[in-house]
Amino acid sequence: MKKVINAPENVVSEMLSGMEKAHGDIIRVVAEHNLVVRADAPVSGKVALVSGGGSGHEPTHGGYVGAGMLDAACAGSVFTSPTPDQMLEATKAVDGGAGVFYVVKNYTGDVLNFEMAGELAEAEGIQTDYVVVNDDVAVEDSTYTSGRRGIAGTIFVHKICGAAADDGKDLSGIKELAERVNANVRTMGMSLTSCIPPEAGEPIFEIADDEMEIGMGIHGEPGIERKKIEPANEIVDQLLGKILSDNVDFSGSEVAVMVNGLGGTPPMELYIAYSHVADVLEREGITVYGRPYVGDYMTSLEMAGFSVTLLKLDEEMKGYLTAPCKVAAGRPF
Amino acid sequence: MKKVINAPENVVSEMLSGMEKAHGDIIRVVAEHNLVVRADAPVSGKVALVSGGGSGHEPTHGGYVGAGMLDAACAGSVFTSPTPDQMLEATKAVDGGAGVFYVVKNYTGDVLNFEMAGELAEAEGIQTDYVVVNDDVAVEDSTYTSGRRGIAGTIFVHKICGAAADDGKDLSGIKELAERVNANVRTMGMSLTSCIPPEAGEPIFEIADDEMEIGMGIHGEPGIERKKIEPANEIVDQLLGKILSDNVDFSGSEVAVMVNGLGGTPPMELYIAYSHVADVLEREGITVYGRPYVGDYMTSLEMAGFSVTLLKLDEEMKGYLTAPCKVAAGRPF
Amino acid sequence: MSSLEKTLGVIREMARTVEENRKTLTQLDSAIGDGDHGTNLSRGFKAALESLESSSPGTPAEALKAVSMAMIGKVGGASGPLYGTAFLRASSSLGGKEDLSGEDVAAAIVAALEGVKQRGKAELEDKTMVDALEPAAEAARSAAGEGAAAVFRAAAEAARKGADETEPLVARRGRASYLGPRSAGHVDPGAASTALLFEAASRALEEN
Amino acid sequence: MSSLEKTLGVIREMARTVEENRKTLTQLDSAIGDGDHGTNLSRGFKAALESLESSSPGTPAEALKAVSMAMIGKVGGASGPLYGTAFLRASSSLGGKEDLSGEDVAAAIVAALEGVKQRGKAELEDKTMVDALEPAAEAARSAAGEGAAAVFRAAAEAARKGADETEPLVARRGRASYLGPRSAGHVDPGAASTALLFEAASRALEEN
Ligand SMILES: Nc1ncnc2c1ncn2[C@@H]1O[C@H](COP(=O)(O)OP(=O)(O)O)[C@@H](O)[C@H]1O
Ligand SMILES: Nc1ncnc2c1ncn2[C@@H]1O[C@H](COP(=O)(O)OP(=O)(O)O)[C@@H](O)[C@H]1O
Ligand SMILES: [Mg+2]
Ligand SMILES: [Mg+2]
Ligand SMILES: [Mg+2]
Ligand SMILES: [Mg+2]
Repeated sequence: MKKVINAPENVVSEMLSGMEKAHGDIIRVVAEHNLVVRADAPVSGKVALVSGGGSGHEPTHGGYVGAGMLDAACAGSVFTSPTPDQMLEATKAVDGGAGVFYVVKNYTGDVLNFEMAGELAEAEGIQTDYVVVNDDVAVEDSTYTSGRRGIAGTIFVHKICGAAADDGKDLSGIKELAERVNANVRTMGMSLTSCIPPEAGEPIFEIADDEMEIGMGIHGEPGIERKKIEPANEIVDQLLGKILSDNVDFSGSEVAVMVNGLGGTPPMELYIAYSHVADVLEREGITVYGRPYVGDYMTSLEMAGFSVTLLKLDEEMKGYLTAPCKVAAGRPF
Repeated sequence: MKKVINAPENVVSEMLSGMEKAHGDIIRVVAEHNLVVRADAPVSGKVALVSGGGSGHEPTHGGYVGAGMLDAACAGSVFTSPTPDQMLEATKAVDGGAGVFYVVKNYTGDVLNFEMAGELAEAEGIQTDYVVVNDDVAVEDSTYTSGRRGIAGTIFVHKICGAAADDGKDLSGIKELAERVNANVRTMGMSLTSCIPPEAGEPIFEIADDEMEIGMGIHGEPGIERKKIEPANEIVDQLLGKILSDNVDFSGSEVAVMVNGLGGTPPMELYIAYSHVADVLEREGITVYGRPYVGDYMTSLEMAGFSVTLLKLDEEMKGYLTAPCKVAAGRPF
Repeated sequence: MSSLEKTLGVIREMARTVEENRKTLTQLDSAIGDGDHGTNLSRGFKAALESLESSSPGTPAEALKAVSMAMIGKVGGASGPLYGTAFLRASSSLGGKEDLSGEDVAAAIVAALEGVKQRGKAELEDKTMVDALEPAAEAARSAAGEGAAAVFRAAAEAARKGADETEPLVARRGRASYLGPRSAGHVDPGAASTALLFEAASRALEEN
Repeated sequence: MSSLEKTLGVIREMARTVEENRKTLTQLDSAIGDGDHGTNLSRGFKAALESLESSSPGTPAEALKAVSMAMIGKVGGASGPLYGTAFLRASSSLGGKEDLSGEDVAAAIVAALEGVKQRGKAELEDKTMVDALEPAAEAARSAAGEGAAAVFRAAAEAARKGADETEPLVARRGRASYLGPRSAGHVDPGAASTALLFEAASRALEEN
C-alpha cells in the first residue's frame, strides 16, 4: 500500500483537519465527531441539510458543505457509514428551528444509522425527515431486497435541495423535492481497478490487467459483471443503455449530466467518455441542460473507473441546480 | 494498460472533442490543430495569452482557457510539446491587435517550439513575447544546463497574467508581471507510482511497492532521489524545506499555496498533506492568502503523488489572483 | 463466579476472538462486500472494553448495555446498529437480574434476534447474520433447561451451521445483495461473525 | 540512379529504421526522459513519407525540406525542432543542386550540425544528439573526397561511437539534465537516433 498518509487510523481526522485549515471561510470541523459543518451554522429559520457516509469518497460529502448545499456532513471511517451519535451531533449543530433533512444513500448501514439518529433527534425535540437516494441502475430494484445503491446522483440531491432550503422551502417541501430528484436520477458505473482502504492495507479485489467490472459500486463492492475491457464508446453505450432503458423516460427532456471519475481516472479519459455520452444523448433527442459535471465528484479512493448520471429536470430543479453556492469542492476560480 | 479510451492515437482529439461539447460556452476547439480557444476570441485590443504543452496534464492547459485566464492552449501529443504550426494557428486565432504572450514551461521542447512559433508570428506581423516558467526547485539551477523545469506554479502565471490582460495591461506589462510571478514561485513534487502514456502502453518507470521518487517532474521523468516511502508529514517537510531554503525569502510574507495532485492521489491524501503544509507555514510566520489550491491542477495522467507550490504575493498579484474568471477547470458550483 | 463476572468474561472472549479473526472477517467481506467487517467489529469491541473499564457495570444487563452503546456509537456500517440493537435487546430482556439461569440467557438471545430482524428486516436465507442468529436462538430455547453453558454451546453449534449454510445463498439484504447471483459461493461475513461470537461465549463459560 | 532518387532512398530507409527501433528509442528515453522519443520520430517520419508522396520534390533539397517541415510540424518535443532544423539547414546548403558530390553531402551534414547547435545551444558532452552529430560531421568532412557513400559510412561509424560514449555522461541539456548525476549510465536517446539515421543513410547508399 502506497499512500500519502501518516497512519491509517488517522486518515479521516487528519483529512478533516486539512479541510478546515484550507476552507475556514466555508466550513468548520467538529473534530470529536468527525463532522464538517457550514461555517455559519445554524442558519436560523432554514431547513438544515445533513448528509454523510463512509470516507474515501471525497469530495463527497464534506466538500459539499456550505451556503447553498449541505449544512453538515458526517464522515465515517473509510467506506463505513458514520454512527447515530455523529449524526445526532450534526443535527444539533445545524438545526435552525425549521427541521433537519437527511440525505441518505441507500446502504443498509447508512439507512439504519440515520434512522437511529432521527429517533434520537426527535427525542430531543428536533424534527427530522430523510430521503434514501437509490440511483444505481446496475442493481435490480425489488422490495424483497435492499434495493438499489445510492451513488453519484446524490450530488444532485445535495445541490438542488440545498438551494431550495436556502430559498426558504420547508421540511415537507424539501422532502417532496428530494423524492422527486431521486425518482428522476439514474446512474451506472464501471471500474478498471480496485482501491486500497488504508486500514485494510490491501486491494478489496483482484482484477486482471485486461478486465473491467461493470455496474461497480463506490466501496469496492464487486459490480454485476466482469468482462474483458472494451473501447470507451462501447462502455458508455452499455452504461447509458441501461440508464435509458430504465423506468425514467428521458426522451425529449432536458437533463443534468455527470461523468464522475472514481479517483484514479484522469480528466482525459472522462472527457473521452463525455464526448460519446454527448453524442448518444443528442441522437436520442435528449438535451443537456447547463454545464455537464465532468470530474471527480464521488470517488472510491484511487479506483480507476467512472459513472454516468442523468437527471431529468423540471423547471424548479433547473433553477435550484444553477443557483449559486459556495463549497470546498468548488475551485478558487 | 487499462484506460477508458477508444484508441491510443486518438486520445488527444477525442478529449478535446469532449471538452468542446461540455464547455461550448467557454471555449471552442480547433480540431485540425488541437487547439482550445476562448469562445469569444479574438478579444479586440487585449493582449492574448497562449500556453500549451504535452497532453496528459489535464486540466492543464485547455482547462484554463476562458475569460480571465488563457486565450488559447495548444495540446501536444501526450507528454510531448506541441509544434510551432499549432502555436502559430493559436496566435492568429486569438490576436486582438495588442500582441500575444506565450506562457512556456521550461522544457527544451516547449521552449524551442514556442521560439520558432514566435519567429513565424513576427513574420506575419503579430507581436509576441514570452515567459519561461521554471519553478521546480528539485533541479539545481545553472546557466550551463537547461535549468529548472516548469511545473504547477505555471497555473499562477496563467491566472495572474490572464486577469491582468483582461484588465488592459499591455504586452510589456504582462511580460514584466509574468517574470515577477515566475521569480517568486517555487514548487517541488514527489510521486509514488509511474503512469502509462497511452501510445507507449507501458509504465515509464518501475518503482517498488515501498518506494517513492522525490523531486518528480510531470512527464514521468525520474526525480532526483528514490527512497523508502515516509509518512506524509515527513514528505511535506522535505518538499517545503527545499522550497523555503531556495532563493525566495518567503518569511513574513503572504503566499498563494497549491497542493497539486498528480492524478492518482485522492483528495483525502492531498488534504492530509495540506494540513501539515498549513502547520509548517504558520510556524514559519508565512500567511496563506485567500483560498489554497488543493486538488488536481497539473497532472501526469494517473500518477500518484503531489507537489507543493508557494507563490510570494505582492498587492498587484493578489488583486489579479482573486479576480473572477470562467474556465472549464472550474466547477459548476 | 457471579453472572456479572461470567458476562464480562464472555465479552472479553468475544473481543479477543474478533481481534484474532479480524483479517478473516474482512476477507469474507471483501468477497461480497466492502472489506471492512473485521475492522468494524474490532473497533466496536475495543470501544466496548474501554467502556467497561471506565464504567464498572453492576449487572449483566449494564455490561451488555455498554457493549451496545459502543457498537452503536463506534462501529457504523450495517453491523454497528444491528449488533448494537442485539446487545441492547439482550440487555433489556435481562432487566436488573443478578443471577442468570439458562432460561434467562436463552430469552436474551431470542430478544437479540427479534431486535436484529426488526431493525434490518432480514428473514432467514437472506444471507445475513440472521441466518446464524435465528438457528442459534432456536437452539438456545431448546437447551434453556440445561444451564447457561449448555445454552451457549447449543447456540454456537447452530450458529456455525447456519453461517456455513449461507455459502450457496444469493444475498437479498445488505451490501452483498447488490451482487445478485455473484454473491453465491461465499459465506456471509456477518453470519460468520455471529458464529464466532457464540463460539467465544461458549468457550468462555466452558473454561470456568 | 539520380541524386534525388538516392536521397529519397535514404529518407525511406531512415523511416524504416525509426519504425524498427521505435521501442528501443522509447525505452532509452524512458530511462532518462519521458519515454516518447521513438513515438515522436516515428510520427515525424510517417508524416515525411506522406508529404513526399503528395508533393513530388524536384531536387534533393526539396526532399529534405519536406522532411524538415514534417519534423517541425508533426513531432513537437525537443527532437522535432532540432531534427527539423537539421534537415532544413541541410536542404539550404544543397540549394538547387541536382547531382550531389561527397563534398556536397559532407557540407550538408556540417550545416545540419551548426543548425542543431544554434537552436539547442548544446555542446559536445552535454549528452545530446550533438554528441553523435558533431563527430559524424567531422568524419564526413574527412571523407568528403571519397564520394557520398563513403561520407555516410564514415559519418555512421563516428555517430555510433559518439552515441555509445554518451553512456557515462551526466546530461546538461534536455529533459535528462533534470536527473543530474542519475542521468549517467544510460545512452542518450537522441544521440542513439542520430546514429541510427546515419547508419540507415549509409545502408541505403551501399545497397545501390
Ligand atoms: N438488513 C440486514 N439484516 C441483518 N443483517 C444484515 C443486514 N444488512 C447487512 N447485514 C449484515 O451485516 C454484515 C456486513 O457488516 P459490515 O461489513 O460491518 O457493514 P457494511 O455492509 O455497512 O460494510 C453482512 O455480512 C450481514 O450479515
Ligand atoms: N538542447 C538540446 N540540444 C540538442 N539536442 C537536444 C537538446 N535537448 C534535447 N536534445 C535531444 O533530444 C532528445 C529527446 O528528444 P525527445 O524525447 O523526442 O523530446 P523530449 O525531450 O521533448 O521528450 C534527447 O535525447 C537529446 O538528444
Ligand atoms: Mg462498510
Ligand atoms: Mg516528450
Ligand atoms: Mg462491510
Ligand atoms: Mg522524450
